[in-house]
Amino acid sequence: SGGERSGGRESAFQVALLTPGPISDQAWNATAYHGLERIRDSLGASISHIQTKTPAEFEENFRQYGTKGYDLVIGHGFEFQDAARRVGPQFPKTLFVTTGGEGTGPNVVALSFAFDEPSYLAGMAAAAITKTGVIGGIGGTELPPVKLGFEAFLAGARLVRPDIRLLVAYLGNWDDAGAGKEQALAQLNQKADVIYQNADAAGLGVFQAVRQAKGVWVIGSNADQNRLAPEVTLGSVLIDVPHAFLLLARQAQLRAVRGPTIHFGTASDVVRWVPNPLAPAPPAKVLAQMDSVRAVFAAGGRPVVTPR
Amino acid sequence: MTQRAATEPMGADPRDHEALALEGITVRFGPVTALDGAHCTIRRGTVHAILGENGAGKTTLMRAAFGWLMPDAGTIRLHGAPVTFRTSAEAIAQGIGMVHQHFMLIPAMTVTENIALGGRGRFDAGTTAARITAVADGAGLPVDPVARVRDLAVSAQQRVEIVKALVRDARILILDEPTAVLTPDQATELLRWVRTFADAGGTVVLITHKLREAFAVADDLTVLRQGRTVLSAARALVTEAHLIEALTGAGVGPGGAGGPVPYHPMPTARVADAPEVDDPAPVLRLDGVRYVDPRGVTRLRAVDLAVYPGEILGVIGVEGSGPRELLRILAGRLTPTTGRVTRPDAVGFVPEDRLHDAVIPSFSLTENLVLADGGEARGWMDWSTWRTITRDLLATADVRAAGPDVPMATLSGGNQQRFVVGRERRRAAAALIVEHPTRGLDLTASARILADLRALGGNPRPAVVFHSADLDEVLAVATRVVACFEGRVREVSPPSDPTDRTPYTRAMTGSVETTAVSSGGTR
Amino acid sequence: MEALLIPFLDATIRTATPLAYAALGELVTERSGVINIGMEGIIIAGCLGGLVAAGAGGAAMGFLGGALAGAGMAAIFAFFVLRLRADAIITGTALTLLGLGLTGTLYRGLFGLEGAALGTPSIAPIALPGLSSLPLVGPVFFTQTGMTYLLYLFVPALAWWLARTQAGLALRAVGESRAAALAAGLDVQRLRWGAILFGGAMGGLCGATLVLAQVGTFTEGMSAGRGFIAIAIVVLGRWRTVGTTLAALIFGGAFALQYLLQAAGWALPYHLFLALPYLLTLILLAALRGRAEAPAELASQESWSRA
Amino acid sequence: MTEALLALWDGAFGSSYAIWSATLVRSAPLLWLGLGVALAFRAGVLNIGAEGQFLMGAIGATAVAQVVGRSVPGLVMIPLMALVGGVAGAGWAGIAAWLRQRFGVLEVISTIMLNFIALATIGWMVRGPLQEPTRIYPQSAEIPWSAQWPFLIPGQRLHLGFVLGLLACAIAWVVLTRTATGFRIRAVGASPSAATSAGQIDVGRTVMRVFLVSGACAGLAGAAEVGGVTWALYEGISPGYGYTAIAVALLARLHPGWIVVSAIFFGALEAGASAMQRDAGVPSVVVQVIVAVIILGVLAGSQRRTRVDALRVRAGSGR
Ligand SMILES: Nc1ncnc2c1ncn2[C@@H]1O[C@H](COP(=O)(O)OP(=O)(O)OP(=O)(O)O)[C@@H](O)[C@H]1O
Ligand SMILES: Nc1ncnc2c1ncn2[C@@H]1O[C@H](COP(=O)(O)OP(=O)(O)OP(=O)(O)O)[C@@H](O)[C@H]1O
Ligand SMILES: [Mg+2]
Ligand SMILES: [Mg+2]
Repeated sequence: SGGERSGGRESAFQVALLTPGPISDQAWNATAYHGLERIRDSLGASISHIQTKTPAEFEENFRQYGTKGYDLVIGHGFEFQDAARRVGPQFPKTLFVTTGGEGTGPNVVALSFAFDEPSYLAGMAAAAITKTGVIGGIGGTELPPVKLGFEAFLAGARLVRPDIRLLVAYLGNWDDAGAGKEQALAQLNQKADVIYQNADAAGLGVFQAVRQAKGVWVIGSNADQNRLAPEVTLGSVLIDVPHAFLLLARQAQLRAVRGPTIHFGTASDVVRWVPNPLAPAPPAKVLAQMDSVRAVFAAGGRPVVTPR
Repeated sequence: MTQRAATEPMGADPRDHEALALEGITVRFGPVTALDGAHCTIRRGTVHAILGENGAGKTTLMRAAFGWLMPDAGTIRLHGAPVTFRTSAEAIAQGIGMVHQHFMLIPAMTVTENIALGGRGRFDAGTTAARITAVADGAGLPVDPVARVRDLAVSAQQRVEIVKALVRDARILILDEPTAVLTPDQATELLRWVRTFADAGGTVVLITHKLREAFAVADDLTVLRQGRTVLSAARALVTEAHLIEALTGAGVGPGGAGGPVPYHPMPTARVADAPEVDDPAPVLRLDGVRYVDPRGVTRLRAVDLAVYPGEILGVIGVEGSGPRELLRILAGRLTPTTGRVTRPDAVGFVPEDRLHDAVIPSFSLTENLVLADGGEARGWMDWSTWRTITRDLLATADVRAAGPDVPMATLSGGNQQRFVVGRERRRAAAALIVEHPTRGLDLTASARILADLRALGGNPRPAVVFHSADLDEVLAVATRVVACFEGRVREVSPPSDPTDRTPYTRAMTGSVETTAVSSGGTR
Repeated sequence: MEALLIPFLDATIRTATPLAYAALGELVTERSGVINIGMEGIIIAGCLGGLVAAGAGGAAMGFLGGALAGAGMAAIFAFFVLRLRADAIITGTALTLLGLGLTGTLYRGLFGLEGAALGTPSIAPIALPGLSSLPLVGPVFFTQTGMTYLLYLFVPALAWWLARTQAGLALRAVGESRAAALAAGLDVQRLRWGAILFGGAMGGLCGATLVLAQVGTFTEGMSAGRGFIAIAIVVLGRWRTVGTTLAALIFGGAFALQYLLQAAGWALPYHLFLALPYLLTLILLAALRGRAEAPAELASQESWSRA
Repeated sequence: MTEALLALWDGAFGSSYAIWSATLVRSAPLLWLGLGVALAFRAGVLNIGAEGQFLMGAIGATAVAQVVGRSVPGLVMIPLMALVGGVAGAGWAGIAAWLRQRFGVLEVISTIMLNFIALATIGWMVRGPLQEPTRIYPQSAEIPWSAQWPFLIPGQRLHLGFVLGLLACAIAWVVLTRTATGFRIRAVGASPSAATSAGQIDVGRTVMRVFLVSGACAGLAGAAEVGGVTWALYEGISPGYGYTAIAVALLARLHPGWIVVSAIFFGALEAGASAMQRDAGVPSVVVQVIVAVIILGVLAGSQRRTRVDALRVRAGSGR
């Protein structure tokens, strides 16, 4: 079973992770936990993980970790930012990091993932393969990165195919795989033939719906989900959280983290569009277009997104 | 014990005749010993009456015979052979049926479903209903198999209970206080049926508080007191005096061994002794009152009635003919559909279902006293004052209880009833409405309650209106009697012969000319 | 029109199927006079039981495993409520917690953090020959999975059993009056044990259906409130077999409508759609009027009105 | 296992921080909610909707703090938040009360439905009317300083809401045992028929009022959580406090005094559950199992009362 503390003596580098959901979701929470494990394995850190539900718990646990002298405490999601902002100043020796949100001080830092960049590329790939001109997006709840991802997805798709239509739906939770599947079926029935899912565990239902239909595709998110259903997955909008966490932890060990926000964009290779090699590649023209867009992102350009 | 000599009923070898024999039965409920080696032998083809005060253990003894509970000690023989019933299903299978004091029917279900309960395999409502009708008609106990129990009158429910036992081929029938809820006519009819059943070879155990019934129908009698058998004998060998002594553990009347309240033989027709009244203004008055119940049935039609201070108005009438609604309108518990009611602000009311409607069993006596002021009370409760008032009430109403703080549930039925009557009297000095004052109470307790009602005093004396299914009781207490029939209320003129009841029974069945009760009142 | 209607009705039946299993199980439990609010924990146990057993012995085995897992959870409930006479509501609350925790623990233990693949053995819809080609009803009612068809048989069977067998009558009687049932010689404890275990098995089947006939995988907490909805369905269905089935369909329909409206791209806050099934239920309850007749023993549960 | 249980104890009572900032902070909403549930159950109202009423109270309190918070001092602001939170909770309960009175809808089911609707409502609020000004995050802006409820002990997170909760339990106890109103509530709950017939109490009106008060308690819990703990409205503000509250009330046998004990017990359990994950490395799912087993254990232990009737009157084979 998962998360025993390990990696040596009390003086060791201590890292804690707070996730908002179960680490078995094969997406957002799972990838963070892998990041934590990688910090342990690569740096010999002593680790602790806790699954938390409410803002009150966020704050309480930040304090607890601060009191215990943890070096690095990561809240995985923008929702931890208020707690970090409040607790940070009281524990200057502890580095509080939230993935998403905004950093506010020397030891209250936000990691910002340019989730929109690979989402934009995913939209281009989707537009290249869609026959109906309708694509879908299914989210758990409407959170900023999820919403931003869908907006970029649409913008990217429009670049390739201006008349494309995006259907967006939210499930209201991140666990109900049954709802995920039904929502996907409803979108498929509305002629969507590529669905971009960002619903963590519930998103597995979206994969199932797509597997059972013919000639339709799914796009994974957060983790590399290509291997979940290789025959129907177009690719994954990946955040290489383990990689980002390791980079962060190395800097933290050196006390070299520079806030308030650390940006991970295409250039860092932490966020990337991972096409599924088993899926048909887009036409050469689109591929070339995608390459040039990626180059723009790598050079610091940002996708142009008009909020829906 | 005193009557041990007369214990064994007649017969050479009793075992030849015995249907059910209970010996040395002991049942304990935690610290309470409900039965302490009780015994009785019920002969085949007889009616066997079981008597005893409230809490004497009658019901418990018969529940042991029915397999509802297993005695801590003692043996049960059925037709001479020892048996052990672990569930009532086993007793039922052996031909024992029991009609419980509180009916064990499911109100939401139909008669057929209730009767079929406990069988095996398929349940075919049609076939079962046919069988029920056959058994019921054969036994002369008509029931409607498709009716829902909650829509049935109490007497009909009782028939259902009996038919339920008969359908399962019960040859030994235990009836726990079956007449308590019946009108005199219904009771007579039931007892007649019981006799026929026994004459045809059936066996009946009849638990009752009414000596007259026991003497009228039983072949043998058993009396329990505090969990022991104090008398078990053939009726022929027992006198009323014997019986009363066995019941109360005291002699009859003031010369007895000091029983709390002497037994008052009934009836003592007092209808003629109307009170002396100076104040002619009625306390309660109905003018042209009509009442249609929520189902649309007209329960009362054009009733005019006046009740004066100091009088005790007895209301007779079979269930459904209007007495219940009449009393509840007088008590302000029902609002008439049309007509005018004149009554004082506060009217005392003792409903028939005490434990459900008058008291809260889990609350203390003090709280139950305060309950009567519940609707109006405001602000802080001064419990110590209320406790004092309760203590006073316990004294004046002669309620035997450990103190004002004990839960109502720990009081005996008679004491609960005296408490309620006392409480309602305290609340409303001018008028008191009482439904079935002695229902479920034993001989002594009934006598005390009736004595209390008769003795109600005060200045001005209150007007009392009460309804009872027991005509004897009404005649013993009332100063004036009105009869309800089909929603009309008539005064019954007392007959010249005080022991003649025909005018009353006729009035209840609508078969005689009675004088209309005008609001002026024939007094 | 038909292009919208058929998929909508199809989704309605599909969504209602697992709900109906859980609700009918809860119905039988409640008709015996006990309320089991731990249905949520039972369903999730059924989900995992179904997954594990199907992995070992195929889909059919999976349903058996789900039912057994549900019945096992229900046995814990029955032991506490019937044997120890513990409060049914607190026990139910604890059961939900236990189910969610236990399944998560076992799942991670058995499958690791990578989880079960999507390739769980599962059953596909079967078009019933002949019937499925009927217009409208064919594609809606007769191209479902075996679990839905089983329900078509089960609902009348349960209704018949409750109304036309002595055992069904006994069960209803126990729920109406424990005392009357005792007087009729019924074994109240055994009947309630039976009803609770049966309810558990049905809840387990709900979970197994979710996993094996619908989603094809397991996720922690995938019961997602269906246990509570099942309890609401029983009330909406007025404690009757057919009523409960219809109520399950109403909920299924409300959820399907919610999916449809979002997919159709209505520009309203999506929370409105999420609230829709519950709003609809409230309105229906008010429109149907009259207090539903709960089994009388439910109301006399010590915990509900103890003073 | 021992390590896990030690962590549970330490996390709940092991340090002053554990007691004042973890256990009691979680007990504060449970006090209010448990009391609300207990009052309702006492009057025979099966209010399962504390969760929804809590959320509505939190919404109401946040709204009023955002609207007038900047122009009003704390002395006015805090009572105002409590008031608005209470009214919002009562209003949400009032819907169920109205449905019961007017249409005979069982409150058991309507309150469950209203919980789900409240959840959707708060989700919409934090993305709509009450969203923070940048309109990025699904949460409200932090409430102004004057609306933040004072901490009771320097350096600890225990806030005013807890003491008010204790006070409320004490008041409820006094009302129930010493006043006519309390007596009426108990009478109505213990026996509606006797209350009507003997007491001539207007049962419908009493039930209605208690339902509203129960909702107000839950709403106040929501206001206290926003004012004392989170200082902003979040979608996930409640981990299901309203459902835990039912267990709190029942374990306390609906007695206001025991609710204090029972609320602290459940607060400690949740605080300890966090600690088991954090300090003993026990996965959250295992923690859930342990908590469930503890509740069942307490339940089994507390049921050993004399059961004369149960033991004697045979329930068929049951012995
Ligand atoms: N289930 C029970 N638990 C505890 N005590 C009981 C129980 N049933 C009866 N008792 C007690 O046993 C004694 C005998 O009761 P029982 O009901 O047999 O009396 P009874 O003669 O039938 O009285 P009544 O004339 O009032 O019907 C009483 O003291 C009663 O309180
Ligand atoms: N369920 C009970 N729990 C506790 N005590 C009981 C219970 N039932 C009866 N008692 C007590 O047992 C005693 C015997 O009851 P019983 O019914 O014989 O009273 P009683 O003295 O004959 O009064 P009454 O004349 O009113 O019938 C009473 O004092 C009563 O308080
Ligand atoms: Mg007596
Ligand atoms: Mg009796």
